[in-house]
Amino acid sequence: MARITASVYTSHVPAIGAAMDLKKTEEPYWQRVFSGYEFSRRWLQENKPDVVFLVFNDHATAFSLEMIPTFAIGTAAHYKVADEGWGPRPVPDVEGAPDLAAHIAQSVIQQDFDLTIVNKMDVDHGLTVPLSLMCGEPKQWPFKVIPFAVNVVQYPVPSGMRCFKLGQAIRKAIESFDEDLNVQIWGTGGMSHQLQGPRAGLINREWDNRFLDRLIDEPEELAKVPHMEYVEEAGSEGIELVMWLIARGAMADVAGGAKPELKHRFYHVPASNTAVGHLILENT
Amino acid sequence: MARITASVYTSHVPAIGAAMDLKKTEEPYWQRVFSGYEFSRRWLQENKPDVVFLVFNDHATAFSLEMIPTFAIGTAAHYKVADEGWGPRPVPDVEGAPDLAAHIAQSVIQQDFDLTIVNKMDVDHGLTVPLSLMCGEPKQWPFKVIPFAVNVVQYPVPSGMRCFKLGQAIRKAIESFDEDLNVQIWGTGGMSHQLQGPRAGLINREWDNRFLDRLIDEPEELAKVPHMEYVEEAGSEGIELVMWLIARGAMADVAGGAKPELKHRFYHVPASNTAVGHLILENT
Amino acid sequence: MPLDKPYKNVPGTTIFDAEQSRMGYWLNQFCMSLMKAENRDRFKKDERAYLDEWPMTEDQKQAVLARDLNRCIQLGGNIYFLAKIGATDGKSFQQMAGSMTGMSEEEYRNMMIGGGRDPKWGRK
Amino acid sequence: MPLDKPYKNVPGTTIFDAEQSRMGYWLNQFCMSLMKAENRDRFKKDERAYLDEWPMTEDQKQAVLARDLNRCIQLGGNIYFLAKIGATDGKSFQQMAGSMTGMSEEEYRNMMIGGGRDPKWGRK
Ligand SMILES: [Fe+3]
Ligand SMILES: [Fe+3]
Repeated sequence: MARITASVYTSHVPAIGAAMDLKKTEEPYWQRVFSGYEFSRRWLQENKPDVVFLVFNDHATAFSLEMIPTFAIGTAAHYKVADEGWGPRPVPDVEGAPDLAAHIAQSVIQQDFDLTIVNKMDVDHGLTVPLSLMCGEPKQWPFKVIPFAVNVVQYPVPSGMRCFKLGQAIRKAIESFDEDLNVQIWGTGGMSHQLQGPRAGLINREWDNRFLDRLIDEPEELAKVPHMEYVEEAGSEGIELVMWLIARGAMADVAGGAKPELKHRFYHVPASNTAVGHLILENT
Repeated sequence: MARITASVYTSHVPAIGAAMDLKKTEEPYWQRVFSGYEFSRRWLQENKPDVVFLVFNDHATAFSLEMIPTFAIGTAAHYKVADEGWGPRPVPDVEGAPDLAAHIAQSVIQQDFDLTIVNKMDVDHGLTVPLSLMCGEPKQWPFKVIPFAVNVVQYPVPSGMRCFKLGQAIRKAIESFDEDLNVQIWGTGGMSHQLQGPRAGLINREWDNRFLDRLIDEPEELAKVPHMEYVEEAGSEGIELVMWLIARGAMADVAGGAKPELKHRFYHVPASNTAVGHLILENT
Repeated sequence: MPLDKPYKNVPGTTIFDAEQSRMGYWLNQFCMSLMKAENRDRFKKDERAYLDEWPMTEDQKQAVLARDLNRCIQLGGNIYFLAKIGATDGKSFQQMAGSMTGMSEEEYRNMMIGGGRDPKWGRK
Repeated sequence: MPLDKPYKNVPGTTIFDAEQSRMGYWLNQFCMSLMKAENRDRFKKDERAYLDEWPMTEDQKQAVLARDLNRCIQLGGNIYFLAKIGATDGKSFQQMAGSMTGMSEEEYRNMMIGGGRDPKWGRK
C-alpha cells in the first residue's frame, strides 16, 4: 500500500532558483534564505520518498490563456524544464510516476473533483525551485514527481476549502494504490507577496505567521478563510497559499488519524519580492 | 435576469451532418431521421433563445491527449468549425457569449466545480450537428452559443450524478446574471451506440426509451445509474448520455419549481451506427 | 492498480482508460495530425514514411497500414482518434465501425437498418 | 455581472479576472511567445515590427514599448505573462515589480530588505 509519510510546504520564488543557478548562495542576502533549508536537505536524505506529489501553479508557462484548468494532474513519464524567457534552468528534467498519477486521477475524479489530465507539460520555477531548495544540485532528482497544477492566475481560483477537501481525496486515492510506496505531498507558493501595481512589495509578517500556526493546528478552520482576505492581507500573489491547503488536507489527522509532528519551521523576509515560509510535517 | 426557458436533448451523429451537407436529406433513410426534427425547427423559430448553453463532447478534435479537461467552458467570442479529417463542415462559424460564459464560469467554480476555461477551440460535429438539426441551414446561427465540453473519451468520465449536480449549479449561475436573456440548455450525444470492436452496432431500444422516460419523470434517480450500466446496456459510446443529465439538472423542477412540459419526443433507429433520441422540455 | 475496472469484462469492447491512453499516446497523436489537409496529403503520398516520423511502435504502424482497427484499439488507439484515418481514406463512420465486426459492409448496414446489434450479444 | 467583485477595491491592485483576461488576451499571448529564444531575438531586433504581428491594440503596443507595466496591467496584462518581457530584457522580477511602484530600484530593494511594504499601505 502506498502511504503519505510527510508533507512539505515552501515558497517557490524564481529568484531563489536564479541564486542557485548563478552561484550566489554564499552571499549574505541569500545565505539567510538557504539557512532555512539546511535541516530540510538532511531530513529529506534520511526520509527519501519514492514519489513526491508536488502541488504548484504554472506561471503562464505550460498554460497560456487558450486553456486554463482549475486543477491539472500530470500523468506523463517525463517533464522538461521550461524556458520561461531566460532559457531553461540548468537543472535535471523531472521523471513522472504515470501509474500512480493515473490511479490518483481516476480515484479523485470519481470523488467528484473535475481534474484535467495532462500528458505533456514543461514545468516552470513553481515546480523546480522547491526541488532545488529541498534537494540541492543533484545530477538527477532523487525521486519521481507527480506535478499537480492549480490555477491561481485567472480569477476565480479554487477556494481554500475546495483545496483542503481535494487534499483529502488525494490521500484516499494514494492509500488505495497497491504498490508499497513512500509518498510525500508538497504544497508550494506564497507566502505574502504582491508582484504588481503601486502596492508591489507588500509583506505581512504577522498574517503569514498566523497562517503557519493555523496550518499546523487548525487547518480546517484556516480553509474557511475567503479569497479576499488573502488578497487584502497577503498581497495579490499571496493567494498561492491556497495550494498549501491541498497538502495539509492529505495528512492523516484530517481523516481522524494522529496529529502530524512538526519537524521544521522557517520564516524569512525577503527573497526578492517575497516572504519565504517553510514547514515540514510528518505523519506519525 | 437571465432565465432558462427550455432544454433540448438530441443525438449528434456525424453522419447526420454529412447527410445535410451532401443534400441527402430527402432520401428515405434520412427522411425518417429528419422527420423527427420538423416540429423542433418550428418550435425553435417560435421560441428563439438569445443564447444556447450547448453541452457536447469533443471527439478528439480540439482536445488531443496532451490535455483532457473533465469539464471545459468556452468563454471566447468566436469559434471556428473544425476540420475533422474531411475538411470543415460548410456551416457558419459559431458566435460565443463571452460575458455570460465568464459569469457562469465564475459562479460555477465558486460552487466547487473545477472547470477548465477555454478561450480558443474549434468545434466539431458534437456541437454543429445539433445546431444543424434544430436550425436547418441558415446563413448564420440565429443565437449565441456557449460551448460546454465534457470528457467522455478517456475514462474515468464524470458520473451521472456529478453531471446532474453541475446542471443545478449552471442554473444558479445563469439566473444570477443581470441581463434579460432567454437561455436554452441543450444536452447532446447518445443514444445507445457502440463504434468499436466486434460489438460495434449495438442498439438497445428498450433501454433508450426507459432512459427517455426517466429523464423526463425522475432525473435524480436516473442520475444514480453507474457508468457500467451505460457501457453494458447502451454500448461504449452510449456513455455520452451522461451529458443529457447536465441539461436536465438545469431545469426548474430540480430546484423545487414546476415540472417541465414535454413539447416533443422522438426516437428512431438507425442513423449510421446510432439510435437517435430527441426531447424538448419547456419550463412552464 | 487496485481500483475496480469492471469494464474489462464487457464482450467485444475496449474501454479507453489511462492505461490504454498511455500505450496509444503516439498512435492517437498521429491520428490527430490528419486533421490538417497538408498532413493528409503527405500521409497519402507515402504512408510508411509519414508514420516513421512518429515514435509509434512497429506493431502500431503495421496495424495502421493494414487498417486493422481492432488491432489499433488493442494497441491503445481510441476510435475517435482512429476516425481521422477513416476520414482521410474517405470512409464513413459506418464503414469503419463495420470493419471491426467481421461482417461485410452490406451485412453491417442491413443489421443497423434492422434495428442494430442485439444488446445481449456476447453475454453469458 | 451581478456577482460580487470585492477585489475591485484593493488599493494599487488589479485582479486578473475573466474581464481583464479577455481585454488582455493578445497582449498576454504575445508575452508568452517570448518563451522561445527565436522570438525573443526577433522582438529585440525590431520591437515594433514584432508587435505588429499581433492583433493587440495600439495602446497595448505603446505600453509594451514604454515598458509601462502598470499601463500593461490596466490594459489586461497579467504579471506572470508580462514577466516574459522582463526576462527578455534581462531584468529580475524585483526590478520589474519595483518599476510599478514609483520608487527607484534601490529604494525598492531597501524597502524589501527592511521587511517589505506595510500591509496597511493605501488603506483607509
Ligand atoms: Fe508562484
Ligand atoms: Fe458523440
